[in-house]
Amino acid sequence: MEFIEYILYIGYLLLIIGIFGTVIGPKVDNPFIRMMNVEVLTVGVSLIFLAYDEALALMTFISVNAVLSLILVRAIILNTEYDEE
Amino acid sequence: MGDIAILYLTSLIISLIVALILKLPLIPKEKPVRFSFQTSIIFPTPILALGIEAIFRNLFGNYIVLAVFAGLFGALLSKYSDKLFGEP
Amino acid sequence: MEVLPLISGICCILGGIGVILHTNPINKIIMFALLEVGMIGLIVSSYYLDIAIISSLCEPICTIILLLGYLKYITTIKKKKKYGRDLPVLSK
Amino acid sequence: MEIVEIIKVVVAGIICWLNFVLIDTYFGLPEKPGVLGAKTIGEKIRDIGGNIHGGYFMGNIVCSPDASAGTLLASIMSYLMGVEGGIIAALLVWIGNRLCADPGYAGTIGALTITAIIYLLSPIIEAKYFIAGMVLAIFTIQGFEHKYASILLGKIAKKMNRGE
Amino acid sequence: MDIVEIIIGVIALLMAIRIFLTRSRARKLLYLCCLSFCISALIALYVDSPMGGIVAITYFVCSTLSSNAIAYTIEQAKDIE
Repeated sequence: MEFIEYILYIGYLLLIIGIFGTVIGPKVDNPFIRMMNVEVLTVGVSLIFLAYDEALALMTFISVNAVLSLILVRAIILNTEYDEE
Repeated sequence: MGDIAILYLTSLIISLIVALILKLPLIPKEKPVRFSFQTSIIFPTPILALGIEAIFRNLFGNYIVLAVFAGLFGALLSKYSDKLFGEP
Repeated sequence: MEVLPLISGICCILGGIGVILHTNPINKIIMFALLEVGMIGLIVSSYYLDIAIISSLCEPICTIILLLGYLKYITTIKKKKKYGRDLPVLSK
Repeated sequence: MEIVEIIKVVVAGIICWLNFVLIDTYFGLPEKPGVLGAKTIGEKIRDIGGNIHGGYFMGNIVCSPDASAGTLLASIMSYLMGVEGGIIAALLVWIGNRLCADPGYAGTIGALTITAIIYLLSPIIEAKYFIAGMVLAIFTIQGFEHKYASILLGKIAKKMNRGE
Repeated sequence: MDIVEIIIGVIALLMAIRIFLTRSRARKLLYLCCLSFCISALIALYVDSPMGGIVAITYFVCSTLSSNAIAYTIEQAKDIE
């Protein structure tokens, strides 16, 4: 097996695991656990970017990913506080 | 070989002189020395000056002016490290 | 094949399965750190060194955001239960 | 031919183990938990039947780069660049120590001593074997068996007057 | 393949399996620290250039910072529950 195909297959495997885990994973009705399962998908997508030699897209995607998790966590906490009333 | 040793000695002596001018203490005042956060002349200042000089020499080349600046930066970093990394 | 891509691939697959199967959020975050270890190893093994530095600088930021969010979330859940218990006392 | 290399790795591992355990114990890691996370790991080690001072030692290694990290990084840089790499590693380990709220005496002194040892022993044992030796040394403390390792570290700490 | 890389690789493989199987939260951090040592050594042996040393140092310091935050949160979450 070539080295590029090795990275590409690992990326596809992580995508499949992440999709099934996000939809029908264990205890997925808690929104915090469901948000944390999405993080597997981002690693799979960045490995596929790596296999196709998209260096600039990979760097931008990793940097934006930290900001994206901040917005999602803030949204979950606000949603929980609005459910009180 | 002797040329490189002169560069390291220059940065070491310059850093000690600048640290004396900035009034750093000789050893930390608090009594168990191994738990105190206060910087002094003996502990971090020579190591910082030698490390910055090693980075400069590998990046730019053998110049005597860079050794002087390495000593200056080492003493300044040792003096203001509390403001840079935060008080514990 | 060299040693570094082999170890990194095994870390990626084990971390990906572990994030899904564990249910405690702190266990999930430890497994997420294992997943990031595999990703950095695969990036280094194809000689993109600058992206490896950016990636290893962004990893603790993402972890700290998730941990602070978990603490805030669990505090909100506890406060809501206490408020629900106090409500009949107020109505009386 | 491979027997000679394995013997070199084991000898380098023993040198690295003595270096970082003695320096870390002298600068007071088993005495008290430096940050809040080290206290949790120490109490967990005590709950499974180990010694609490050895548990504080393990927790302080996890929570901030101490002499163990200094030994590994200085041997890496001195394998790549020579003697100057050890000094650069000492500078960067000091910055990492201050980011983790630690005074930073143990890390820099450990890095400088292992650089001197590698320079003195370089005709016999090359710097490449010290990297594998350091990984082997950290495996016997953090990865193999936590209970007996913490009891051994507690005895060393008691003999050197640090803790109890 | 070199004998040095094989020794480090075997230790890293053992640690990755023991992280997956251990149930305690605090003991997973100790194994994660040992795995971080192994990966940092493998990076420096694979790249063989001064830039590889800088990558290894940056990765190790940031990994330590991350595990420090996790251990702090375990203590805080124990108080709240």
